[in-house]
Amino acid sequence: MITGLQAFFLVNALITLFAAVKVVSSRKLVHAALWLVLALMGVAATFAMLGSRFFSVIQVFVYIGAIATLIIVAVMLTRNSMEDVGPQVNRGWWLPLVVVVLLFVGLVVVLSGWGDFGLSTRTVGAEGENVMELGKALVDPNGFVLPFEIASALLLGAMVAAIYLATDRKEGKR
Amino acid sequence: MSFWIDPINFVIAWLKGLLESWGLQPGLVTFVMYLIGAFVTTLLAMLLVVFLIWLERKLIGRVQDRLGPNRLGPWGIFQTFADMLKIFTKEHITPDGADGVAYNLAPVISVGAVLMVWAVIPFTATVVGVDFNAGVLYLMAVGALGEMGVILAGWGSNNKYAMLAAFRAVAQLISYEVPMVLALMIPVMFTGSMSLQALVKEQDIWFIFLAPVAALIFFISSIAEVGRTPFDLVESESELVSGFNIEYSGLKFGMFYVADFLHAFTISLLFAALYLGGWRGPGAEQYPMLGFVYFALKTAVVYFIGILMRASLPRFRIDQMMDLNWKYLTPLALVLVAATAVAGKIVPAEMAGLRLVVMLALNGIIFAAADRLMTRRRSARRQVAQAPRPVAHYVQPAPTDPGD
Amino acid sequence: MIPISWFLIFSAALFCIGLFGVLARKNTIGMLMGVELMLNAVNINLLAFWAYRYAGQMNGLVFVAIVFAAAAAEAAVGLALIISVYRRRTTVMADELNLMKG
Amino acid sequence: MLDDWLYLGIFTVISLFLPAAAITIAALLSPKKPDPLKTSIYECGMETVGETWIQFKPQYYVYALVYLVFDVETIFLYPWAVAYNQVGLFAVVEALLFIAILLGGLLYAWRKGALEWA
Repeated sequence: MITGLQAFFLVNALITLFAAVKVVSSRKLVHAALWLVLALMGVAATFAMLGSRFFSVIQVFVYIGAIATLIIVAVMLTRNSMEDVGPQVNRGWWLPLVVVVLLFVGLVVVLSGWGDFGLSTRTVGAEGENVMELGKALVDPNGFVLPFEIASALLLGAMVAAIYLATDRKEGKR
Repeated sequence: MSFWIDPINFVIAWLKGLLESWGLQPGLVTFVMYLIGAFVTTLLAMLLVVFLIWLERKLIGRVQDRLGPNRLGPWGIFQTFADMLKIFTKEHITPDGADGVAYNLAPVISVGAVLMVWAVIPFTATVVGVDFNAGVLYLMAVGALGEMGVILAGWGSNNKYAMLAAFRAVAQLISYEVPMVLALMIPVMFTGSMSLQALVKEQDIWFIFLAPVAALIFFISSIAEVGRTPFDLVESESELVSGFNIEYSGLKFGMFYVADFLHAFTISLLFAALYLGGWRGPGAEQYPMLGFVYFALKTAVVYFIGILMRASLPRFRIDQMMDLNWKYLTPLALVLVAATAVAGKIVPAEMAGLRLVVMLALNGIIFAAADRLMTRRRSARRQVAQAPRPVAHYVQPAPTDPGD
Repeated sequence: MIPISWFLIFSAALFCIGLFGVLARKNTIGMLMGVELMLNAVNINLLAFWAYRYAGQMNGLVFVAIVFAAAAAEAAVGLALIISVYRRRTTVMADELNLMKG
Repeated sequence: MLDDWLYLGIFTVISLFLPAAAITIAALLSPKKPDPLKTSIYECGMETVGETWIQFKPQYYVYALVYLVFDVETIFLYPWAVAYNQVGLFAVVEALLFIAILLGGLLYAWRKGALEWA
C-alpha cells in the first residue's frame, strides 16, 4: 500500500530524473538549461520531503535564481547561432553509459548491504530543522566558525577570479 | 466564536463542521479546506487587479490633470470590464519560430510567481495562509521564479528586442535582489525568526522607526523588482520597443500586465507587513477584522506613494540604475547590517526606548554620510559632463598612445 | 513514511546521470550542468542522512551549506573560464579545445 | 506533519492554474486567422535581419556573478540573523568579518570597472 506522500515522492523522482536525462541529452543547450531548472525544482521538493524548509527554499533561491541564471547567461554569451549543429555528445558515448550504469548498480549493491538501508523512521521532527540552532552553530567558536569564515573567503576568491577571467582586459586598458 | 469578532475564521470553522458532518476523512477535510482557501485567496487577488487597474488609471489621470476613465458606469468604474471583454476576444498571434512551450509558459509563470507570495502573507492575527518558518526567504525564492518567467518570454519569442529586453530585465531583477535580501535581514535580526507572522507580531515599535534606511532600501529595490517608473527600463517603449513582451498579444500580453499590477500591490502589502506593523493597531488582537482594516489602510498608503512616484518621476538610464544599485544601495545595505548588528548588541532589546533613539541616530548618521559621498561623486561627474565642448569647430583629439 | 533507501537510490541515479553528462557531453557548459546535477545528488544524500540519523546535530546542515557555496564558486569560475576561452577560440566544445596538442 | 507544504503546493498549483485557465478560455474565444505577415517577427517595421541569437556583452555575466556571490552569502548570514538575539558580541564580530570580506569583493569588482555599464 502506497501512501500519498510516497506516491508524491515517486512522481517527483520520475519527473526529476527525466529532466536530468534531458539535461544531459538535449540538443539545444538552452533547452538543457531549462530542463536543469525543472530538475532543480524537483530536488527542492525532495529537500522539502526530507523536512528541511530552509534548504528547500534556499535551493530555489540560490540554484534557480542565481546558478541557473548564470548558466543561461553563459549559454547566451557563447553562442554563434540559434541551433546547435552536430551531435552534442562524444562519439564514444556508450562507454560512459556503461561506466555510469555499472556505477549505479555498484552503488545500489553497496548501499543495500548497509544495515540501516530500510530505515523508515525519521529523527527530524515535524517542524523541520532549527535554523536558529544552525545559526548558533555557525558562529560558535567551538562549532563551525572556521567553515563559516572559509566560505566567505571562498566566495571572495571565486568572485575575484571570475571577474578577472570574465572582463576583457584589452578593452579595460582603453 | 461569534461571527462579528472573527468572520473569516467563523466561516472556516462552519465549513469545516459542514464537511465533517458529511462524514469525510479528517485528512480529506484538511485538503478540501486548503483547496478552498488557496482558491479564494488567488481568485480575490486576481479580481483585485481589475479594481487596481481602474484605480491606477484614475489616480494617474488626476495627477496629470486629466479625468481618467469616466464613461462606463459611475466614475468609469466598469471601464476595466470592457477592456477585459476586449482582450479576451483578441487573437493570439504566435510569432514564427517561437519556442512553443517557453512562449506559452512565460505569462503563466509571471502571474503565478506573484500570486504565490500571497500564500504567506499574514492578513490578520488569525488569518494567514501558512505561517511558513522560512517566509522571508520564500519571498525571495518566488522572486527568482518570476525572473525565470522573463527569461522564458525573452527566449521563447524568437525576437531580438525581446531577448535584449529580457536580458536587461534579468540584470535589473537580479541586481536589485541583493540590497533587498540585505534590507530584509535587519527585521529578521530583530525578530529572531523568518516567519512573516512572527515579524508582524514582533513590531511593538514599527520596524520603519527602528530601521528607516533599511525600509527605504527595501522600498526602492522592490519598486525596481516590479519594474515601474523610475525603473521601467524593462518596458521602455522608446528604447526596447516595449520590452520582453513585444511578441505577445491578446490575453497572453494581458497576463504580463496583470502580473505587473498585482506585483505593485503585493510589494505594498509586504512593505506594510514588514515595516509598518502589518495588521497591528489598537484592538487588532481582540477583533481580528480590525487588523485587516489597518493592514488594508497601511497598504493603501504605500501603494498610493508608489503611484505618485510612477506619475511624477522620469526614467533612469540603465547605467544610472545599475550604479544606484551596485555603488550605492548594496554597500549602504552591507554597512547598515553591520552597524545595526553592533548597535543592537550594545543596546539590548529590553531597553526599547533607548534602542529606538540609538537606531534612529545610527540610521541618520549612516544616511547622511552616504548622501554626502553621493553628492560629492555627483558633483564631480557633473563637472565632467558640463565641461565646455567645442561645437562649431571640431578639434582633432590628441592621439592617446603615440608609441605605436 | 518513505524509507531512506528511496532517497538514496534516487540520489544515486541523479548522480549517475550527472556523471554521464560530464563524461559524454561535448559542450563544456553542458558538462558543468552535469556537475551541478551531481552536487545536487550529494546534497540529497547529506540531507537524507541528516534527517534519518542525525537530526539533532548541525554537521549535516553545515556541510550542505558548504556544498552550496562550493557549487556556486565552481559554477562562477568554471563559466568565467569558458567565456574567457570562448573569446579567444570562439568555441566551447571540449574536443576542439586542443591547446595542449601544440 | 507536512501541512504547510501541502498548502504551499496547492497554492502553487492553483496560482499557476488560474492564469493558464484564463489564457485557455481566451484562446478558445479568440479568432484564429494567422497569415505569414502577421506572424512574422517584429523589428521596427523592417524585415528581420540575421539570427535572433545576437551576441551579448559579458557585462551581463559579471552582474549575474556578483549576484550569485551575494545570494550564497544569505545561506550563511540568514541563520546568523535568526540566531542574532541568542548569540554574544563575539558572534557579531565574526559576522562583521564575513560582511567585510564580501564588501572587499564588491570593492574589487568596483575598482576593476566590472560594475560599469557600457
